[in-house]
Amino acid sequence: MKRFDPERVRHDVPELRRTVHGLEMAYLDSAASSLAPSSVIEAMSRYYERTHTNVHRGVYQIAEEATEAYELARRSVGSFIGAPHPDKEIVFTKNATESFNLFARAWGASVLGEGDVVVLTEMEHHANIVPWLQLKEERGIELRYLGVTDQFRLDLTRLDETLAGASLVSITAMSNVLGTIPPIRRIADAAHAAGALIAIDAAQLVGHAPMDVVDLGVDVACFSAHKMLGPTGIGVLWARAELLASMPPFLGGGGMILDVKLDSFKPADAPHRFEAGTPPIAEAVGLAAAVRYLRSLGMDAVAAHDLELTGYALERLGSQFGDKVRVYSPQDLVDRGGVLSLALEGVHAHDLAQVLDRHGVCVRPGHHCAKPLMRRLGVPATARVSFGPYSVERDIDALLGGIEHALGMFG
Amino acid sequence: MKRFDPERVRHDVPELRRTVHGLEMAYLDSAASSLAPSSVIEAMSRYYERTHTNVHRGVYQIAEEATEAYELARRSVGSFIGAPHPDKEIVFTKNATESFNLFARAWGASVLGEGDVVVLTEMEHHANIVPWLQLKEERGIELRYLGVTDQFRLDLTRLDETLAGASLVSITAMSNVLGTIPPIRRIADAAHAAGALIAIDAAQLVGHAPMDVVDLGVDVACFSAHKMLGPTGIGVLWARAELLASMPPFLGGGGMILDVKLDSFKPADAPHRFEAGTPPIAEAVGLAAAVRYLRSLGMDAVAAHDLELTGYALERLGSQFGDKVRVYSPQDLVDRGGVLSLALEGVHAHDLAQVLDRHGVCVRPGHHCAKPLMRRLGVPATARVSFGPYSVERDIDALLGGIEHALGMFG
Amino acid sequence: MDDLEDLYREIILDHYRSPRNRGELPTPPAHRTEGFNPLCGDEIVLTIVLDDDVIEDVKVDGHGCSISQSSASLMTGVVKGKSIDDAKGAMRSFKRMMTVADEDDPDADEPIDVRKLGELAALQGVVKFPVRIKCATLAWNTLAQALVEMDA
Amino acid sequence: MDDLEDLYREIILDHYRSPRNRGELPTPPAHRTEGFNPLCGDEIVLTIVLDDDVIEDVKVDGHGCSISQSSASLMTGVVKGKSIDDAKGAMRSFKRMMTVADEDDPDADEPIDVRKLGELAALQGVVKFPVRIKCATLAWNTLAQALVEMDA
Ligand SMILES: Cc1ncc(COP(=O)(O)O)c(C=O)c1O
Ligand SMILES: Cc1ncc(COP(=O)(O)O)c(C=O)c1O
Repeated sequence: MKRFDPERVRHDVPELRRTVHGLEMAYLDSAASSLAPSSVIEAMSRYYERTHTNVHRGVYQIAEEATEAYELARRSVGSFIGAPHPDKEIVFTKNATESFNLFARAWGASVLGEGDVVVLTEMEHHANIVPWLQLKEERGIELRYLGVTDQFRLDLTRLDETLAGASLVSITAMSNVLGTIPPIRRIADAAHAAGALIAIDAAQLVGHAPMDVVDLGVDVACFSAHKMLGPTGIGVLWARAELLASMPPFLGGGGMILDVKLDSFKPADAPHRFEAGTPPIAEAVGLAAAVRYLRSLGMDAVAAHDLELTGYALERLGSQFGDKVRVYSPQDLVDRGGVLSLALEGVHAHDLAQVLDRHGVCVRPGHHCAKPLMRRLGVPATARVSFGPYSVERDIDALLGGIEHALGMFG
Repeated sequence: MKRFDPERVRHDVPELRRTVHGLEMAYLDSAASSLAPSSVIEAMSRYYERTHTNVHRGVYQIAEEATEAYELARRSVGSFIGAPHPDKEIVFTKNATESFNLFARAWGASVLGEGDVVVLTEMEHHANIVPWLQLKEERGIELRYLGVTDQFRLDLTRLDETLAGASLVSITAMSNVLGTIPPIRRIADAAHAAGALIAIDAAQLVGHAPMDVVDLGVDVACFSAHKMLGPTGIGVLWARAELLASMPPFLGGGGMILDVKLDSFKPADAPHRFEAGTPPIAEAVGLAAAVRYLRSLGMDAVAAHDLELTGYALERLGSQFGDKVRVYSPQDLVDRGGVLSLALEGVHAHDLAQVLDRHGVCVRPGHHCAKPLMRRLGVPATARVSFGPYSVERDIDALLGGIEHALGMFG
Repeated sequence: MDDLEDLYREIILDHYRSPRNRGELPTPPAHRTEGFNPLCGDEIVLTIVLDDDVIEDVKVDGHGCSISQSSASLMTGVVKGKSIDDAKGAMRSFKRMMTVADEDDPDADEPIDVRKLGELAALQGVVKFPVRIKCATLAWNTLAQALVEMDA
Repeated sequence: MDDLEDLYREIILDHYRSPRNRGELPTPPAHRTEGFNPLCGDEIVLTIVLDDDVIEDVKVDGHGCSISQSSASLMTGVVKGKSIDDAKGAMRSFKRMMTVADEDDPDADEPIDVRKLGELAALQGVVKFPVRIKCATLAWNTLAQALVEMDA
């Protein structure tokens, strides 16, 4: 496996050149949003400086160029995740959350009714819970949850029971709180055996590890560009071509129709059927640049780098603080990514993050949009540490110094 | 009134420095998407280079800065349109189309049922038709349409009759095909007198003329940043504070909740209730920069500039081509903006646009996402010419040369 | 502006000005299929009568640009009176010329012998204008749709 | 890191470690109101008993950061036994100190005499940390909500 030098990545990321409170920034919040390399920022600037106009409806030179850039982004994102038919399967949304809502509304609301079962897990992000709760409210679907073990793994002991009679399993491919990566392929096979579809929340996985939707055996995947070195304002829904083609439209407007009369309309084919209005064009260009950048690092190497840092952090936290720091994450490096959640004895996560800020360390305190998981863990909030390809050991060293300070202050 | 020099604006817009087919670009497609000044492009680059991270959930320095920039954008957009309470009334969406869908779903689907009446016009963009057609399909609401006169104006002769018993009037503030600006204040008063709410499609107006939602007397306004010198990937829904506060959520996910349990959730207050998932942060920063740029030109001056060019175009088209070019637009300069639609004797709009492209002229052929209007006009497609603050008379001269060429070729 | 003249060849302008087989056949016996190009609003109404495996008659109506309308006119000239198999063969060749060959076309990567395309070759210049390819293929896609609907 | 010490003054850490009036009063007679800070997940459960115009008893439970919890503790100390009007006056002063005065506060623009705020003044350092203002005001907003619910 080719490895990359994280210092070179740091050099590519302009934001890491700034200081906070006079210190080098130790950005340990990539799970919230990653920092963009200059190739991504410049791709978008260049788009606005040379090519920008609306897509799909012009015949003039720049309209063709803009359309081509947009559709090329669809293809490059598709090929990045191993989509068999990118042109028919990739829908650009505004974020992973919209992707889930689109899927829940277009597929869910047209197929599911009273008593139909959707299986989630207790480690889901709200983006993969609330849309289903809305369907529960409106259409009476039933939600079942796979639990979380005390080792912060998905509890699969009752998998087949839970799947029995289900229509869909919608499940995170990597927990944004624990870092846990569930065995998607195994769950996908079980889901299909039970006659259910499987959707994955790939928001945390896609920018951090190799991912192939065919190898995973899934039917739907949702993710956001801003967590994979790309821009804000764009997300992706991938769904198998036949599944997507079978789904009725969600948002209505220009670009998603074949015809509109005063009393009726005919929707266009997928994926355009799901892209109402002017799409995030510059953002698609930025996302394509992010994919290019990630490919140049090598996704195996990106995953290995995250794990190396995770191992270092686990080891140092344990040896330096012992029981004073609880780690809500698998303690080994198997089937996990570069995310770990901390809780300090006597120091609320919010206060820890505040003290860390003065050390130049950026970590996120709170429930991380996973309140059901926080209830399961029995902790109101954690301070989450997460890595990107620009993260280095001295970020973790700065974290350790800040924890020391916080413990002293509140102890 | 302060006037600006369009050549200075051209200088500020990098895309106008490029050539097409070796010629200066005559960009006459601002109604599809406007070109961004460098201050907008740079504001976003600077954001990614210095401040980017996720908003609302961090306590560290850059998280505070990003949140502040995002919320500041909300305030600056709000004050630009005269919103009384920007912090409670401005929702950032992905585009004007999502804004209409959000309003139709959150308000419409919760309030309207079988037989309830929504009044549209025959000059609406699909963005303000299809979401209501979807509600018609699903909930049996009734749609009524105000017609279009042969002078390309809204037909208000039966206004009161049409409004009788209606729950909502949703109407364009400026037609993207005709350039017509309907008398919104008058219609708003009539709507309120009839007990109806009024929403406007401000997509074409907001970047081209002074606009004050209180003066207009409207309840809801929808628009997109990319038509007002801003970026793709962001739109705006403005609604009166009490109205917005009364609306149930639309998209579900992180950021729009107070609490989530395994079997239920509590939504947050407006506007956050309507902003599920990571919002278009960089795009909000870009939109704020666009608003700043427009303010520096002065909206009165922007409107006057558009009209001056419109007058020049109408005059030259008439004198040079007579009946060979039909203009689908009001022929005077009263209550209209800088948009006009053309149809040539014997030359399809698509072919005209193709020929114009070789003259460096960018115009959009087609139905402009207004198929009901095209049917009303009895023309399958028009070639639409539209202006921005960077447009100049020589753009129109290039257009005239191209029309001459096309007439010769197909004549 | 050479490639513009390559796009708008005289034969295309001629078919645009004087479309062949224009109008609608009565249904029944004709089968009627509508085709849309959602992006530009072009519409094709194709009416077709089969006699066993032969396309006995076909007409097109609708509106659109010179490329979509002349392509429709040229198409009717090529397929009328031909067997369905021959029509499908012409469709495959045409789509290959337009660089939008179907995935299940076994010869998708073969070089095209434009001489075999006859008058259809007039549309060759379209490939230099990617946006217009949809215009040129609209009639053919509508024909394909009609054949599917008729199980032919 | 001076302003960090300004934020976490000793009195705040003391109220955080040993919160006053902690727990829940039995309902009824107490009225119970929950407050959330949706962004960070802080939760306050406020139980309150009124006797005419006087806050006879008040307790808070819940969880959150040192700022939200110490602010709640400090608040109970200030309002318990006070008249509702006095409690509302303290609330207005506190919110002005936090730079989030209500629109209908007539004195919103008046300078604040911190000496009048007593122990509450310990939270003054929060204003330099805009994100934490929501933590400091959570208990007060929950109290305001409770008073509205009780029509008091
Ligand atoms: C009048 C009008 N309304 C709505 C829209 C939709 O805007 P968007 O495509 O940005 O959603 C447009 C532009 O396409 C428009 O011109
Ligand atoms: C696991 C997971 N799913 C979904 C999301 C939602 O992504 P977004 O906020 O971009 O819609 C996030 C990030 O917040 C996440 O971590």
